Order: sequence, then C-alpha cells, then structure tokens
Amino acid sequence: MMICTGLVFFMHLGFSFLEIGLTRQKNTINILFKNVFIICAGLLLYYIGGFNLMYPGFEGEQGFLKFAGFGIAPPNNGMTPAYAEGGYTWWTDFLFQGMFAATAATIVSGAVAERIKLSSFMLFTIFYVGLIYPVVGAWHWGQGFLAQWGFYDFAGSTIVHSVGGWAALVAVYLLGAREGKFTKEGKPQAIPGHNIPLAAAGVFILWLGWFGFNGGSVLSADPAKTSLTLVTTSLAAAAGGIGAFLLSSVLYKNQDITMFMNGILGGLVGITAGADLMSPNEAVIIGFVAGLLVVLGIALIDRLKLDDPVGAISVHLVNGIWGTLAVGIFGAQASGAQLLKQLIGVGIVGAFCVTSAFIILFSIKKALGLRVSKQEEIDGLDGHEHGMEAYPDFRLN
Amino acid sequence: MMICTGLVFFMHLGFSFLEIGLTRQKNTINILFKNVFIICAGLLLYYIGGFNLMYPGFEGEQGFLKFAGFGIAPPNNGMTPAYAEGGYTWWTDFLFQGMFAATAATIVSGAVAERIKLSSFMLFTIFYVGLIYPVVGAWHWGQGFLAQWGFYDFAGSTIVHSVGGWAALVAVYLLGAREGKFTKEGKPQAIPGHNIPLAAAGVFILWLGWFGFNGGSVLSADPAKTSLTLVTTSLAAAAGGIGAFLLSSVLYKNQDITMFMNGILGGLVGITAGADLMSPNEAVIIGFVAGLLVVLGIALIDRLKLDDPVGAISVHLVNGIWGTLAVGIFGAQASGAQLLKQLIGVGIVGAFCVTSAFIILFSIKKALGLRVSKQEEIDGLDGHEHGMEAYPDFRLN
Amino acid sequence: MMICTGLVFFMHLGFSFLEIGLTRQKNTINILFKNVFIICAGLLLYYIGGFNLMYPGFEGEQGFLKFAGFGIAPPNNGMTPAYAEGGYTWWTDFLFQGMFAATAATIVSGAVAERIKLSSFMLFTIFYVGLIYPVVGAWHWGQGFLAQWGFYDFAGSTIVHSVGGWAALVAVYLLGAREGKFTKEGKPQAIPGHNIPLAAAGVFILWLGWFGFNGGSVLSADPAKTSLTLVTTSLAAAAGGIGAFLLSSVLYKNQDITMFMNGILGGLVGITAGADLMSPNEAVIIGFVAGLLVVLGIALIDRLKLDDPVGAISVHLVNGIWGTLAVGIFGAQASGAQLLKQLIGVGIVGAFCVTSAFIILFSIKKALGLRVSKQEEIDGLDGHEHGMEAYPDFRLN
Amino acid sequence: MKKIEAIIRRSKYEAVKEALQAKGILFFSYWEVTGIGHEKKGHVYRGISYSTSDIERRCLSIIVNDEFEEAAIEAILEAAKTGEVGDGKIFVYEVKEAYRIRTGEKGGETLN
Amino acid sequence: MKKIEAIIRRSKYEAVKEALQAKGILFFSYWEVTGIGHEKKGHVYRGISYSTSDIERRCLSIIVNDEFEEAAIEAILEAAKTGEVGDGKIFVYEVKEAYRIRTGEKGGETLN
Amino acid sequence: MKKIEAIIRRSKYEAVKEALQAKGILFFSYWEVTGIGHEKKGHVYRGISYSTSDIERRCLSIIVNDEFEEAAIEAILEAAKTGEVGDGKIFVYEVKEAYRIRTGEKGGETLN
Ligand SMILES: Nc1ncnc2c1ncn2[C@@H]1O[C@H](COP(=O)(O)OP(=O)(O)O)[C@@H](O)[C@H]1O
Ligand SMILES: Nc1ncnc2c1ncn2[C@@H]1O[C@H](COP(=O)(O)OP(=O)(O)O)[C@@H](O)[C@H]1O
Ligand SMILES: Nc1ncnc2c1ncn2[C@@H]1O[C@H](COP(=O)(O)OP(=O)(O)O)[C@@H](O)[C@H]1O
Repeated sequence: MMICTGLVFFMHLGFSFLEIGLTRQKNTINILFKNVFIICAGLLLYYIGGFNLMYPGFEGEQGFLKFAGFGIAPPNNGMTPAYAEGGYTWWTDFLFQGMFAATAATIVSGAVAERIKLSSFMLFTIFYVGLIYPVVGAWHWGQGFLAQWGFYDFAGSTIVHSVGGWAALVAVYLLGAREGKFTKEGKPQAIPGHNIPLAAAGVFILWLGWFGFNGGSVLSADPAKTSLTLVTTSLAAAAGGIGAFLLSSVLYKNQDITMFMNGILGGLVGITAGADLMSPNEAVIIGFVAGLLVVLGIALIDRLKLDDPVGAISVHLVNGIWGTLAVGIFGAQASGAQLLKQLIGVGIVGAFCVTSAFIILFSIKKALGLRVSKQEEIDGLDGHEHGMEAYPDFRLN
Repeated sequence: MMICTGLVFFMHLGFSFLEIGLTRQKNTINILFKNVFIICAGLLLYYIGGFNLMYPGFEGEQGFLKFAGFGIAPPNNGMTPAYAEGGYTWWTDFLFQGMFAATAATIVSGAVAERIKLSSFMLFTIFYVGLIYPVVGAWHWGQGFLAQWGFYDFAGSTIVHSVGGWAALVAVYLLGAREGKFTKEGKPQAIPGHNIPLAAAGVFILWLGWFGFNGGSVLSADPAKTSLTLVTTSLAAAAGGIGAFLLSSVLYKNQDITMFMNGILGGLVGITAGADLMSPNEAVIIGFVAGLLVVLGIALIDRLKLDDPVGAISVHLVNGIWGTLAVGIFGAQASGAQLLKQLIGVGIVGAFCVTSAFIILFSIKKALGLRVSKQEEIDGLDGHEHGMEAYPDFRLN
Repeated sequence: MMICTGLVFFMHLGFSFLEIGLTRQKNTINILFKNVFIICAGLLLYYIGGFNLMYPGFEGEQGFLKFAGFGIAPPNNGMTPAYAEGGYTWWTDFLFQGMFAATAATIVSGAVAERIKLSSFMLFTIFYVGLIYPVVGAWHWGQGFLAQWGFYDFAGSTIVHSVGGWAALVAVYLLGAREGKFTKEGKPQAIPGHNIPLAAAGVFILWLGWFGFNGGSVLSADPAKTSLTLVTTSLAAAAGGIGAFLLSSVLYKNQDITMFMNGILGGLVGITAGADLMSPNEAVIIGFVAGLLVVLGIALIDRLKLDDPVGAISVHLVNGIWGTLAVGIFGAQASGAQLLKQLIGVGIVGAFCVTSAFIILFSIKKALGLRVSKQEEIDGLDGHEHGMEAYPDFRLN
Repeated sequence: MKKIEAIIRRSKYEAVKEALQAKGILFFSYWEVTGIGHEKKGHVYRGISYSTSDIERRCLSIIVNDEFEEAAIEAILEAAKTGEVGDGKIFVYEVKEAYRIRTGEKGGETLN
Repeated sequence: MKKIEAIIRRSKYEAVKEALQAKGILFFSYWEVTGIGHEKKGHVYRGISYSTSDIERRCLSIIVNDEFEEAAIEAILEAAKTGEVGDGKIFVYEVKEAYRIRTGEKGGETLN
Repeated sequence: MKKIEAIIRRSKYEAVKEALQAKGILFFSYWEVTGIGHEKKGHVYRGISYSTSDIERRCLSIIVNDEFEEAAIEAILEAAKTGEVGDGKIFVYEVKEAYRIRTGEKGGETLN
C-alpha cells in the first residue's frame, strides 16, 4: 500500500510531463507551476478537511471516523495497524487517498492549459479538490448512498476520472478555445506541443502509476486480487494503445504517437472501474474499445469547437463513463440491472459535478476572470505570470 | 514480485530514453513509436500465446500448465495464490514474464534505429517476441532441455539479452549502416545523438529496473537471496561504469559519458546470469570486465563496419555471453564442466537466434524491404512515416 | 527495505535532473558525468571500506560488525535474514546505506557546478564519501558517541544533509563565484538554468525518493511508524513548497517555480531528522518554516557573495540544521535539554565537516587546483573536459 | 530587387504574414533573433530581479522586386505596430541578383 | 566582394558544402531558417491534417571575392537541386568591406 | 547607413557588447550561427575522434549611421580578439533605408 502511494504520487510527474509535452513551450513554466501547486495544495487540503469529509461514516453510524469529531487533526489512534483489518494503517490510507484527490484537479489542468489565469485556477483547485471531490467520494467510497445502493466503481473511473473530466468539460466551455485553435470559419487547427519525448515519458510514468492506482485500490495485500488487477490493467492499456493506433492510422493515414499514447491512457481509465472484476479477455476488449473511443472523442471535441489541448476530456470523461458502464456489461457483476445502476450513478455524479464546477468557475469568472488577456496568451503565460522561461539558456550548436 | 513487475515495465522508459538520447532528433518520434508499440504488442502477444508457449510443462509431465490445454485464455484457477509455493500468483508470473518478453525486441530496436521501416520492424517484433523468444525461454525457464541439462542463466544474460543481441547483430548486418556512418574509405564517423541528458536518465531508470529484473527473478520473497542479488547487481553496475570510464579515458583521452553509461549497462547485463551465485567481490570483477568489454566491443563493431547507434550489440550480446560464461568461472557453480555447459548453451541459443532472426528478417526484406528510402533517411523518419516532429514548438529565447 | 533502497538510488536521477536543469547547457555533460561517477564510485567505496567504518560496533562492544574484523569483504554470515531482528538482511542494509553515502557528494556537486575541475571533484568525492561521511555516520548511526549521548537524527538531517551542506559551503567559499555571478560592485546577477522541466522532474523524483529515504530509515517494516513517517514527510514537503511559494511571491512579486521547488526540498530536509516523532500538524509547521528558510537562505547566500547555482546550501545545510533543532522544539522528544543536545550535535558535526572539508579541498587546491581556467569556464566545461555537447544534434523546426 | 529585413515581435508574426499576403507578397524566410533595443523586460530568477534588454524577436527576410518594396513596407509598418517601445525595425538593402535553384533561372521572376 | 546567400534544403547541406569545397570555397557561416514558399508539407496532429508552407531550411552566408561569385553560384545550383518545388533560392549582395578580427587586416585576403 | 555584420566567438559576446556601448552603439540584433573557417575543434564520441570545422558562433547585425561605422568596427576588432585562429569576421554592407515600426518614421534617426 505504501508503495502504491508512492506510485500514485509519481503519477503527478507523469501528468506534468504529458501536459507540458503536448503544449507550447511558452506556457511550460505555468503548467509546471500549476501541477506542483496541485499536489502541494491538494495534500494539505485533504489533510485539513477532505479526508474526514470523504470518509465520514456516512449513515450516522458510530464509525471510527466522523467529520465533526476531529476538526483538523487526524486521530492519533488511527495509527493502530489493526485499522482496516490489518492491511494498512489509517495514515497510509490518508496519504493514498490524498494523492488521488489532487488527480481530479490535474485532469482539469490539462484541459484548460495555455489560457487560464493562474490565480483563478488555484482558487478552483482549492474548492474542487477541497470540497467537491471528497463529497462525491463519500457517496461511494465513504459508504454513502451510491455504495449502499450497489453502484460499483473499483478505483475511480467515475469517482476520480469523471469527476475531473466533467469539470474539465465545464471549464473548457466557459474558457473558450485558445487563440488560433479555430479559424474564423470554425475549422479546428493543429497546435502541436513542444516536447513529445517528455509526453511519452509521461505516459510510461502514468502506466506505472496505475499499477499503484488500481493495485492499491484493492486496499489489501490479497495477492490473488491484486495480481489479477495488475494484469487486467496492463492488458487494457496495451489494447487501448493498439486500438487507438489502428483507428487513427486508418482514419488519418499516419502513425500518430500522441494518439497511441492517449489510447493507452484511455485503456487505463476504462479498466479502472472494473479492474478487479474482469477476465483478461474482457480487459482486452474494454481497453480496445477505450482506445477507439479516445480517437473518436478527440475528433468529437474538435467538432464541438471545444479546445482540450491534451485530450483530457476524451481520456478521462469519455472513458470514465465507458469504464463505469462496462462494469454492467462485462465481468463478474454484468447484468442489466447493474448496467442501469451504473448509468444512473454516472448521471448523478455528472449532474453534481457539472453543476458545482459551473458554479465555482462561473463565480470565479465573474469575480476575477478566468482567462488571461489576449496579449498575454499570445506572448505566453510564462513571461507574464512568472517572468521566467522554461529553457532560458538553451542554445543550439 | 508485483513491484518488480512494475520496475521491469519501467525499464521500457529507460530503453526509450537511452535510444532517443543517442540518436538524432529527426528520428525521435519513430523511435518512441517503436518502443510504445513493442510494449503494447509484446504484452498482448505474450498473453495470446507466448506465455503458454514458454512454460509448457515441457517434458510431458502433467504440469499445471500445458500449451494445448488452454487456447488463448489463461486458467482461472491460476489465480490461487498457492501457485509457485505461495510466493506469487500465476497472474503476477505472467505479467512479470510478459514485461521481460518485450525487452528482446527493444534491444533490437536500438541497434536498427534511424533506418528501419516501421512496418517491417513491427512485423519482426510480432514474430520474434511472439515466437522465438518464448521458444528459447522454454528451453531454460520452461524447464526445457537446457534447464534439465544444467545450463545456468539466472535472470537472462543469454535467455533475454543475448536473444535480443543476436537478432540485433543479424538485423544490423542485413540493414547496412546509416548514411554517413562510414566514409567511402570505410572510416567510421561519429553521429552524435541529440539528447544526452535523456540518455543518462535512461541509464538510471534501467539500473533501477534491474533491481526488479534481477531481484524479481529470484521468484520468491526470500530476503537473503534477493538482497544478495541486489548487492551483486549494483556493484557490477558500478564496476562496469568505472571500468568503461577508465578504459575509454585511457584509449581516447576524454571523459565520454556515453561510454560510462554503456559500461554501467554492460555491468548489469554481465551480472544477470549469475547475480544470485556471486560474492560481491566476484560481482565487482565481472562488472569491471564487462565495462572493459563494452568499450572494446563498440570499437570492434565499428571495425566490422556494422552500425549500432546505441551500442546494443556490445552491451547485450557481448556481455550477455560474458555474463553467461562467468557463471562457469566465478561463484558458487564455477567449474570447468559448468563453463563448458555455459559455452554450449550460448552456442545453441546463438545458433538458433541467428538462424531464426535471419529467416524472419530476410523474408521481410524480400517481401517488404527492411530499410526506408535514402531520401527518407536523410530527411528523418519522423516527417515521412509520422508527419510529426519531436519538438514541434521548440523555440529559442 | 529493498524497495526503499531502489527509491534512494533513484534520488540520484532526481539530483542529476535538478542540477542540470538549474545550470547552463554548456556544463550539462560535466554535471551528468559527476553524478554518474558519484553513484558508481560511492557504492564501490562504501563497499571497500565505508560500511565497516560506519558500523564498527564503536564502543568496543562485541558487536556483530567491527571494522578490523573484515578487511574488504563483507561477512558471508551477514546474509542470515535474522540479522537486524528479522527485518532485513545485512546485504540490504549495506546497499541502503551505500545509496545514502553518495548523497553527501551529490549535494556538494550541485553547489560547485559549472566551475570545478572534474578530476579535483572526483578526488574530493573519494575522500569525503569514503572517509568523512562514514566517520560522522558512525558517531550516530554506528552507535558512536552522539548516539550514546542522546542526539537524535532520524534519517539524516545532520548526518547526511548537513554533512553535504557544510562541505558545499566550504567548497563554494574556496572556489569563488562563477564568472558573471557578481558584478564588479558585488551585485548578484541571475544565471538562469537551461531546462526547468527537467529540474521540476528532479524534484518529483526526489520527493518520491524521500519516501524511501525516510520510510526506509524506520529500518523495520513496522507499518504504524513507517506510514506516519510517510505522512509527515509528504505534508512537510507540501508545506515547504507552499511556504516558499508564498514568501517568494510576496518578496519578489512573481511566481518563481524554482523557489517553489526548492521549498519542497527544504521541507523534505527539514522533516528528515524527526519524521518519526512529529504529528502531522507539527510536520506542516516544520515544513512551512523550512520553506521560508529556503527563500531567505538563498537571498542570504547571495548577500554573502557565495555562489550556489542550485541552492544546495540553503536546502541541505540551513534546513538540515533547522530540522535537527526542530526535534528539540516539536514532537515526541521536544524539551530544552534535547534542544541543547541537538544544538551541540549540530555544532560538533559542523566543526568536524568544515575542518575536514577544508583540509581536503585546500590540499587539492594546492596540489591540482580546484577550478577550471577562465576560458574553459566561459566556453563551458563540456567542450574542454569531455569534448562533447549535451544536445549535439538538436535542431529547430 | 530589394531585400526587406524586418525585425518584429514574435507575437506579431501571424498578423504581418497575413498583411504581406494581402499585398501579394507570398514568399520569405524568417528566423529567431535576439534584439538589443530600447525595450527592457523584467525577470525574476531565484530572488534576483533583473531586467534585460535582450528581447526575443523574429527576423523576416523578404526579397521583392522593386515595385513591391513600398507595399511590403507599408504592410509591415501597419501590421507589426503596437505603439509600445520595442515594435522593431525595417531595413532595406539592394539585392544584386536572385536565382531559383530548382530551375537555375535568375532575375526578378524567381521571386514569385 | 559579394555575399552569396543560399537558402537550401537541410538535407542538401552536405552536398552543397562538398561542391563549394571542390571549387575552393572553404569558408562560410550558416543557420537554420524557416521558409515560406511554394512548397507545402502535409502534417497530421491528433486527427487534424494540415499543410504548412513553413518549411525548415538552412541559410548559408558565403562572402567571396568577386572572381569566386560565379563558381559559388554554379556549385550551389548544381548540388542543391532536386528538381522538386522547394529547392530554394540564391541571393547575391554587394559587400563593402571585410575584416579579419584575429589580425585586424581588411580587404579581399581576409576571405581565405 | 551601414550594416555591420560581425561573426564572433560566443564567449566574446559580453565583451563586444560592452565595447559597443562604450562607443555609444546601443542597439543591434544577434543570432547563433555555425561557422566554417580555419578553426577546427576536436571531439570524441563513443570512441571515434573527429574534428569538425563547424564551430558555433554568434552573428551580430548592427545598423549604424555612417559616422559610427569606424567606431563600431574598432570596438569589435578590439573586444572580440583573442589572437587565436577562429576569432571571426566583420562584413560591412550598404543599407538603403531604415524604418522604426513604432512610429513609422524612417531615416538615420531611427537607429538611436
Ligand atoms: N541599430 C540597430 N541594428 C540592428 N537591429 C536593431 C537596431 N535598432 C533596433 N534593432 C532591433 O529592433 C528591435 C526593437 O528596437 P527597440 O529600440 O527596442 O524599439 P523601438 O524600435 O520601438 O524603439 C531591437 O530589439 C533590435 O532587435
Ligand atoms: N522572395 C523570397 N524572399 C526570401 N526567401 C525566399 C523568397 N522566395 C523563396 N524564398 C525561400 O526559398 C525557399 C524555397 O522556395 P519555394 O518557393 O518553396 O521553392 P522554389 O524556389 O523551388 O519555387 C522558401 O522556403 C524560402 O525560404
Ligand atoms: N568567407 C566567409 N563567409 C562567411 N563567413 C565566414 C567567412 N570566412 C569566415 N567566416 C566566419 O568566420 C568564422 C571565423 O573564421 P576562421 O577562418 O575560423 O578564423 P580566422 O578569421 O581567425 O581565420 C568562421 O567560423 C565563419 O563563421
């Protein structure tokens, strides 16, 4: 579990690499700054209140955790290693969940890159990670009504990825597209990123991190279940990559590595909800479909005149939904009834996230503005907000 | 074991970094693409058939695994954690071995970089990883004839590294050198890579990954053996680096970091066959010699007018052989008889790999061609095959 | 423990990335070379003598380890897994400590970057890592007089970080500032690094590595203590980052990512001495203060006309001291008496390190010179000492 | 033939390109330069504020036949202007001859 | 003295360099430029195909004494040619004076 | 007006800049070029020693009014000199006209 915590932490480097790799050089410092902020602030916020909000012993039981009971400080008795049936300690649990929490904001970060105001984004992070994410989490993982009711989401296709994805969708809508992303006639333009090797490294790191994400979500050291989870996770990732590669080769007649990479991520998100329920064959199918969905999703987002530089919506929202529904279609819990439950769960979480993200972002927009000035955007955010460059001394030979 | 699996997976990032770092910028996307493909396709192929091919319960025993018995899907009863004396599950075993499998193709990828056709390489990967590697693996790790007979190769100096290295040799021979690598008079020219820091990062990542590679190959959680293995692995790596550094300083009168790095890798490959048999002192000697061999090997390859951009043959083949033989010279099993066994084992595997790699590659050469056009090579593979660049938006300040 | 060893090893990549990222491109190969050398030489030196020097069973007891008893080769009976109360083997212990050892030199490496002679630095590393570090280590962790006496330093705020930091201070003083760092009037000038994204990646990797550094220093698999340690470590890192971010925003009116990053590292160093003693609240305070100290420290170093390109002194020395003292102020062992002990411990180690670093460096300066020629410095060390460039084939599109 | 060398803000490049195209000037080459001029830019790095007059700029080299000289200059003057210090400069030089490598032909027609 | 500015395909650089050397023109400077011309290059990025006329090129600046002008141009015209659109251009300018910094001398002999 | 194009060692840039400023020449543009000249640099890469005459240099483009020509050249000749092969070259060209984009004005006063 502690190792998994480390791996999930490391995913933040993966996200950072992916995001800076797929965006322009002039905004690199800004993106790094956002990501470093997210993990620091996310951990502290989760410590201050998020964890207790998320695992409150919801139904009025006298659980060992109850929000009002603690204020800021976690209980010292949580350190008893007997916590959680001996598998891990309260502390490990907190840290593992805390590393997750920040992920929701990281997803948004990618989608709004290259145009959002730093301060507005930091404010949004504080509210969304500090408040909305734990509330949704409590509904399911905190034994809230979704859990009671039979909704299944193993490691967070909905609870983590869709929560981030919905907010990304709202944010992208409210922000508008980057300068130059669409022509006056509305034709989407390519805005290539500046460092594809780092983006690829990001994908490798994320895949590794998912071992911790899904492996750790078993929340026990049961080797049978954990190892199955790792196998389904890896096979889905591989199948997702191959799926996206094949489809984009057919559609666009080139071997686009960024699609391949997004397909891998799509496969990972897709398997997340049911990683412990699927047979390997089913994992391959889920991953493969996820890879196709990523490619189609990216095209769809462009068609809708939304601008998502890194494909976050396609990867995290589209496949978050797909993965959640897949639990009702494939694997140990597949049934019409379960599919319906999954569908309703997706809908409730979606409605809540869209609404709350909209309220937060719209308020910030009114109060502070969401977007940097046009000049600042063209010049790059690094110069204006940070007075720095990403490669200040880079010289050619 | 599961952690080791993660580390071995992470080696693919290490290989990718090393390979792109030591090659030219204009082929970077192509190399990343190959490496992402290898891991995705490798895993799926190993899942489809490789694993069952490799661990077939060879000698007609009624093993728990038998190729014909399963078809595509692995047995669900393999999930019993009691599999393999309680150490790990069948699933973990599959995944760990699957991560290894792709390595054989990755080694080749480095040697043939900057001139091989993407489609031809993908085809080669499918056959070599899907068929040849598991067959050789079965001879030893699948309890096949090499194992029965007393050949010893702990974590794959021969079974993994030489298998890749022999194919690399054949491929390099069939492909020919890159444009500009040799003058008309046959003098080798330097073709420096484009990103040495990433290459160095690759070496660090590979060293870390070897902890998983060798540590996990203990195939049990026995702390005594595992920890000895890690110590011998690390000391051999360090000694390999120092050896290569010293020799190349003496020979070429400069401090070449790429030689230092290749020396570390050579030390790692060299210790792989006997990491669990050696005392630390012996590990230092083996590593040091490996470091020397890398430097000499690179000079030799150049002398032979073969073109291996990243030094894969020197690192993986030369030291794969050295490491395998070292088992007969040093350590717990050292004896003339063992040395002979090792030598014959090396020979058999070599003959098989060279033959099969030749057949596969020669067939592909006849059917599709192995090499991109001269124009494409000069322009860079990224533009032609991928229509992308590695750093499309990189700007100087 | 073995995993922690891997993570501590990985920190060397983190340090390398941080250091090359914050320095100029023309010295990149040189810095990589130093770092690769440090880890290789450090491990071998520690193997040859350092480990036995450090854990000698100091006070004449019949300990299981005694320097004179072994000569070069470690005892084969150390392999009994029962060593150290069953937690890990002698081998693991050696490797874990060996990975630490090199860290002391890495800290110095950052501070002296861009102007020190490669050979002089290698010589210094050999003496400092091979001799001074183990001697100091023996005083505390080897159950020497500091330990007997009640000085507390959990994972090395003093024993590792200050030991490196003091030497860095002496080295920076003896070397003098880089060309162009101070105007003739003594005003400090900015010399921006060349690759901030890599530097940021270095910080992420270091944070991950600290999980191993502090987590592994529990030296047992006790989940309660280990998990608390990870929580305090992470919270201090997060608070350190936020502290540095806030203070530097207020002081300098910009969002400087390098300060944010140094703040995180400061928080990590600060918590290291008492990671197992602090409550999370206290960890947040210690980290936050550490973050402030980093920013102030960097300004102070500049004021003193010392030139520390990566902020090593501020991060490792200032916060090494702060972290050590914090043990007397906060947490389970806080008391005036303890604070005094900590203070004296800091003083003794400081005096010893400053003296010995001075002797070593001053001797080298007299014998070989410490610094490259002015011309070489202006041209960059890569060209002169290595005849290589970091990005030889980098081209713009 | 004239060479029109325009040193402009990078952020104005798109606008200048469009303005030139609108005047029928379709071909040119450009590269990144650093300019030392009146403009200063504030930076802060690790607590040291400094202002540098080394500003990144883009240098356009446009070879035109004499009759296009005026149009080109007008287009650039208009499109590259923000009115703030640092808008850049245009320099005009005489060109002796021009060749198109593809065909080997020379003279003014090679410019279209 | 003349300045010969040749904007060529990067992939033809080696050939041009050799051709110049064969004519005894040994010294020059070069840098990377982006060229806007007739040539277009197709790209696909994340599902969006686009064709750009911003093509990477190499710009050679060769200062020669007048008697070498013709030889230099011939060498480049020949070596840089593929016959496909986008082979590039050569421009020739008058140079007023040349100095060698090492010696301080000026005039045509500084070019060798 | 004259264009003074100086191709110098990168390591001499700061010195040249200061020398120019001392003469009242405050404005110019520069970029990195690769120079092929007498100087050779030895490299070793993976056991292959090679010496390349492709040396990194910095190219300064300084447009000055005629009365500053001499001062500029003197300043550069002095500050950029090491006396070793490879110090670089200065080339001087005629400039027909100069414009300041910010104001639209033209002529010699745009250079200050
Ligand atoms: N005399 C000159 N020679 C060459 N380039 C110049 C000269 N003067 C200005 N430039 C270029 O023009 C740019 C803008 O000039 P600057 O003085 O900052 O603004 P403005 O033209 O608005 O007064 C400079 O950064 C530099 O690149
Ligand atoms: N008028 C011009 N001014 C400056 N550079 C030009 C001009 N015309 C062409 N070039 C350069 O020459 C390159 C090749 O020109 P292009 O029109 O594509 O091919 P071709 O010369 O074969 O018709 C362009 O990319 C550009 O760099
Ligand atoms: N004829 C030329 N045309 C353009 N650039 C030149 C020419 N001759 C020299 N250079 C530039 O000047 C630099 C220095 O020249 P080099 O011959 O090495 O030294 P030196 O001038 O001391 O003899 C070269 O690297 C090149 O950039």
